[in-house]
Amino acid sequence: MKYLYYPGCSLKGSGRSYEESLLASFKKLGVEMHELPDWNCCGATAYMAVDEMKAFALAARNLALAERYGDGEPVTLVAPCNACYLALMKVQKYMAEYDEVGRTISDALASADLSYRGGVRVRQSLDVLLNDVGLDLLAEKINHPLGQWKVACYYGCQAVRPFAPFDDEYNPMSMDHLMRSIGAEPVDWPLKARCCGGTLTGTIPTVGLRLSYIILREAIDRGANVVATACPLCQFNLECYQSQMGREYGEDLDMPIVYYSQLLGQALGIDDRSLGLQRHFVPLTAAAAVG
Amino acid sequence: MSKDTPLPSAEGFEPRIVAFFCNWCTYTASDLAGTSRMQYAPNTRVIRVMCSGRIDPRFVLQTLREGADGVLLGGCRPGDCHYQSGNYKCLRRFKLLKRYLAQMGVENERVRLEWIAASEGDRVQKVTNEMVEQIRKLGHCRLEQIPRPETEPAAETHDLEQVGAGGMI
Amino acid sequence: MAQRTPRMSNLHITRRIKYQNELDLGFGKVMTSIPGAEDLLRCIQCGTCSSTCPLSIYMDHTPRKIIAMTRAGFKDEVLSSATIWLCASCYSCTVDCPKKIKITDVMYALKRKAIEEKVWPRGLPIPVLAKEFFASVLRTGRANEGRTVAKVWLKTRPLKLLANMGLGLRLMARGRMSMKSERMTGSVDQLRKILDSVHNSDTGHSPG
Amino acid sequence: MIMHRKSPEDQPRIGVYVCHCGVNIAAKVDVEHVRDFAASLPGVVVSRDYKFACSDPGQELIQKDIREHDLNRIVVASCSPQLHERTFRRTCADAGLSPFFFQMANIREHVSWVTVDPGAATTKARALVAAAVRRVARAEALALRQVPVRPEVLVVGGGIAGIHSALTLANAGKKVFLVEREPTIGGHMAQLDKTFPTMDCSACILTPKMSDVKNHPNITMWTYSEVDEVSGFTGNFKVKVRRKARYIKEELCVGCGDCVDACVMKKEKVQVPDEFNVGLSKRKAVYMPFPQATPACMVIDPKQCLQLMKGKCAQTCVDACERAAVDFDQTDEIVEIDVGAIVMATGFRPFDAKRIPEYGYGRFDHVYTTLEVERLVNASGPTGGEVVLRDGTVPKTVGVIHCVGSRDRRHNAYCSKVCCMAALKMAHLVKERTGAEVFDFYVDMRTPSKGYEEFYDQVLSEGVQFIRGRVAEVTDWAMTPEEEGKLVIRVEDTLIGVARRVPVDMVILAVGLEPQVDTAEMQRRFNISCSQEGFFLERHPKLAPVSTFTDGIFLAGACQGPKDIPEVVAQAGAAAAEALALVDRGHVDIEPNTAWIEEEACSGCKTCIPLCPFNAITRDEEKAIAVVNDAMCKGCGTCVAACPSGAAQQNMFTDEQIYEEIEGVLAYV
Repeated sequence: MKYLYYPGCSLKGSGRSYEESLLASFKKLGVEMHELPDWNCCGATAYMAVDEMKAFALAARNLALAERYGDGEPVTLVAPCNACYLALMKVQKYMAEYDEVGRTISDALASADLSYRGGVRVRQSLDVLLNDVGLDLLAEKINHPLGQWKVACYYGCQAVRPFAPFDDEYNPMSMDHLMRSIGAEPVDWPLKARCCGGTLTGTIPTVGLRLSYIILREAIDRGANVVATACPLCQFNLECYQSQMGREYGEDLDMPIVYYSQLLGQALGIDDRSLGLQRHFVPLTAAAAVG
Repeated sequence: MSKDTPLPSAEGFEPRIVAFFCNWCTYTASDLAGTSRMQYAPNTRVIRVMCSGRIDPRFVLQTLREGADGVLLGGCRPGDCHYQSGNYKCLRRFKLLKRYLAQMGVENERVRLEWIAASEGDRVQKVTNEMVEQIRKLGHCRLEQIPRPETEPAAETHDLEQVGAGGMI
Repeated sequence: MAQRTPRMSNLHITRRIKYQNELDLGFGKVMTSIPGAEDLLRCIQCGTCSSTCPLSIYMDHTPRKIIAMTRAGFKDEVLSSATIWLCASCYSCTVDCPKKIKITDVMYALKRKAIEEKVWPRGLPIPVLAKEFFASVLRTGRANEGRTVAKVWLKTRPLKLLANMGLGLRLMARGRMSMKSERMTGSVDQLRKILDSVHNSDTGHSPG
Repeated sequence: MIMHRKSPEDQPRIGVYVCHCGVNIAAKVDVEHVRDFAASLPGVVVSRDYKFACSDPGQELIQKDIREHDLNRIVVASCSPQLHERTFRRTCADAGLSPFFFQMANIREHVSWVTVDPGAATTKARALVAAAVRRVARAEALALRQVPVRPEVLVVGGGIAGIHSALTLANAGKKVFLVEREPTIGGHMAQLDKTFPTMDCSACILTPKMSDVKNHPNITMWTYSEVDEVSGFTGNFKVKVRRKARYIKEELCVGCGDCVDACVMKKEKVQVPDEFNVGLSKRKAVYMPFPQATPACMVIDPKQCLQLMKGKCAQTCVDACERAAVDFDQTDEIVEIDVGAIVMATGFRPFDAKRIPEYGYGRFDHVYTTLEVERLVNASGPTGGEVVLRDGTVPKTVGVIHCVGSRDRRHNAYCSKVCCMAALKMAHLVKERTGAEVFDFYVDMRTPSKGYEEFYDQVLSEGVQFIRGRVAEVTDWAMTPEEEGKLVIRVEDTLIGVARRVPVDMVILAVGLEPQVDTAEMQRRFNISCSQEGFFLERHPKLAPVSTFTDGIFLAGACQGPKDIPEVVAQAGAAAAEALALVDRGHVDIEPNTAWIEEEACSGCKTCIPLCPFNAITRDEEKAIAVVNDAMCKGCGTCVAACPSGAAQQNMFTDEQIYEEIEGVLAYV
């Protein structure tokens, strides 16, 4: 299996351990990931608020590069970050659905000798793990099952909304299946895809922190001892503001927030350092204390 | 409006399309498009037949010969034919006709067969618009070399039918 | 909601009426021309968006009301509302709307309109973040989270920057943040060319 | 018999009438221009435009012209022939002209209503008028064919619609076959507890009608039966009915229930969900759907019965039946009947609430549908009429949610019409039975019928809490201690403009109405059409609401669209009346559009014979030519299109007429 890989800005910054653990895991599973050369920012959510067409153009350039990379062959572009995944999916859909978007973006790409004809399949890494790698192969490769973890699988919003071609919009299960396959126990909880507050944690902390806290609180109430995320922003919010939330709500929060790929990596026998676990504030070992 | 109202776009080419619709499904659907006030390209002229099975391939040839740029055939969805199987018969003839037309140099997109149920007014709109756009790109259809049906040697028609028939058109 | 004993001084007795000439009756129609907002006028005011929205409880007008106001031409109120800035783009409303209105896209469109007409609430960091993000990408082709956030705080709440210094340093220590900008491997010029081209062929909702 | 004044050999003298249809046509098509254009066409003697051609003065104008200008062909350019072809044919006939010397040009549905640009619309109208003029010149005098009609009527479906239709027809002295798929008639209405707005007990008003059906000398009632095949045409349908094996001899069974007591499936865990109680109770392999089932006859479920599945059972039922009614050797039986008309009364299917996962149906035990609660509140239901939840407790707070699956473009865009009242009824009944605090979540309250608004008013005054807002989610996610262990309804109270969380013990989903799951199949079997939503399509939404596009088949009840009981009954009566009007007349007029063979041209190649779906073509071996049986030909024209020598022709659709039409639409632009 061979894929083109779009890291996005966060996976080179605050979400480095997502990239580290994901690439290491894929490697161990025999999946080749090639980073899209010369990629640019997807535009994320912020850009859309300033200029819609430019936001589309940003994302579209990456698709155009990917299509060119494929040189006529079908290309699958894996975007592990939810915001990138959504931005790429969205421009793809809107270019096809809205003539105005299709025309404007095609013209803009043409000004830089690029074109996009819709030949790239954009996929979330969870989708690839579940539906291409498959649970059977995973079961074969798992050599360190993680029976100690009760995982609250936290998908965030944009992996499943609004496009959700591989999972349910409110009660997604792909990460749950993945966690079960590595021996961990996913907890059943209702906030799997509820908003963590996004950038509001930074801009309007009273609001943002509360949203993140609600997620964390429910995960604890449902008996989880670790939260697994699929999005660098979710991970950042739930982890890096945890002490602030603790102060705000007068609770002693000590919940490790990891990427699903880090748990997968551990189950595949990859060392913690290669999975970037040292980059986290709440160490994974703290988990036992919570459950 | 002047007496000689030109086609809507004087500068561009406006295709002329003749549509043969079956009475029960597609004609009813185009009536529904009307009652639902679905606006679509004004380039088609509908000729009503009772069943798509009545559509003689020679109608299509004659239509193109008379200067139409495209022909749209419409019948009931498979299984829905008011006369049980007329639409299947139409389909078989259509397949042969397409091969024949291709040999004559008529582009594939000019002749189209669509199954449109009585409730699918929106499909009449969509298909018409699509077809008009496609044919607009192709330009005029030129079919001078086809002889008029009256002068057509009987044997040739016969062949056409026989091949299509295979005993069971 | 907090209980408190009513006092005369707390009773905000104001005169509230809307005269037709204060409205922009075509506002809703104008909005429907924006990709994603085409179904806006189909709203039946059921409130599904507002109840599924995790942020509606903080909004001055619920998303449903924003749609009603947009449609009715309450343009000034809509564009100066905190609601549109609180939308975190979780798309819950979009997938839940029984009329398939892409409400998230409507919110984006309103944000752009507010920036374009320069009526966004001053001091609110969100539009500043959006613009800083925009600028950062234009400069390097990629976003630098640390720098962008630092700039936003510097521009809106300098004290906040100091308060979060600690977090920043801890992130840096763990290699999760850097003041050095990530750049595209190729030249940013090509990207700028594309963006400029969009600007030239723009349909009227470019940044102010 | 009308004497036609004009002979077809005469030179065509054509009259053209361009209708304004008020502004429906005239606002888009330049009717005066089309009128003048028509006047220039060959054979046209008179060309006029008129405000409403179909009005009495319009028709009189045509008739006057026929007399004064000696017209022998008429073209009206107006609406679709589906609408007014009959009208104008009669106009012609009344003026002594063969009705088949008339041609219509559809410049409303096909032109003015679908075209943006007036210039383009006028051009298109010209083409269609030219085609009609060219075609009508080649028209031939034909006579309508009369075919005798059978007096029997088939009613498909034994719910309240079918019951009412059948009784109406039977009371008029017609023989009726009533075919019902389930083991009993009664349909959904039999499952209801009370009927709004008067709160009559549903069984009390329905069961007398059910036994009337059973006992009516003119009604043959076949339950547990399905229509397998329909052939023929209006007045003379041939129908094959499959009488499914019940494994009980209907004529012997008295419905005593001894076999049920004896059935070996005693343990609840081997029993199956009871369909009548919507799965809220269990039944055995042998059962009767409910005590008043009609016929009062048992049925054995072949998918559950051990004897039928595995051939191994103690057959205790056989021993228990004193009348020896159990018969494991029964097989399906096919009965063929001939009927003149068919009434479709196949009903609806409730929306499957699982399709809206946000509402937790099937995930949370205490989320119910309205139909389930009907059974809960019913005295003969699984709980004896007590509203108790699956855990045995009585709910203290109940939430009723409207518009489940309706007014939702992701599911059914239409309003299901009955759910507001059904929800109000639920709110009222549950409050009455349990004293619970009831919250009713609605989007728009729709109560427009006799006594309905008054019922809403009553429920309001009873203290049900109404919250205007569509529920986003039913969840077990608790935010406060009071919410622990409850179902939390998340909604915006849109009248107040604030998001609310309402914890309740029980949720009732007012599910919408959907087409039966096999509607598409039925549509094919009966050769009728379906609307976009999947309900059977009426011939005209206003003026032919119970007719279909297939003559002789009529629609009654919710198979045509969501309806409540009063409306269903009214429509069932109307369908019965239409069917009666057909079969009572004794004959139908059939379009003379049959095919015929020109003897001299026929080469006897037999191409046409296997093509005819109605076996109407045979070969005259002596003459070595094909012959069309006029009585069997239905006028599709398939043979005509296939005839290699052009010997086959179709009346009203000759090659010549169609070529004229082709030239007509193309030649004048």
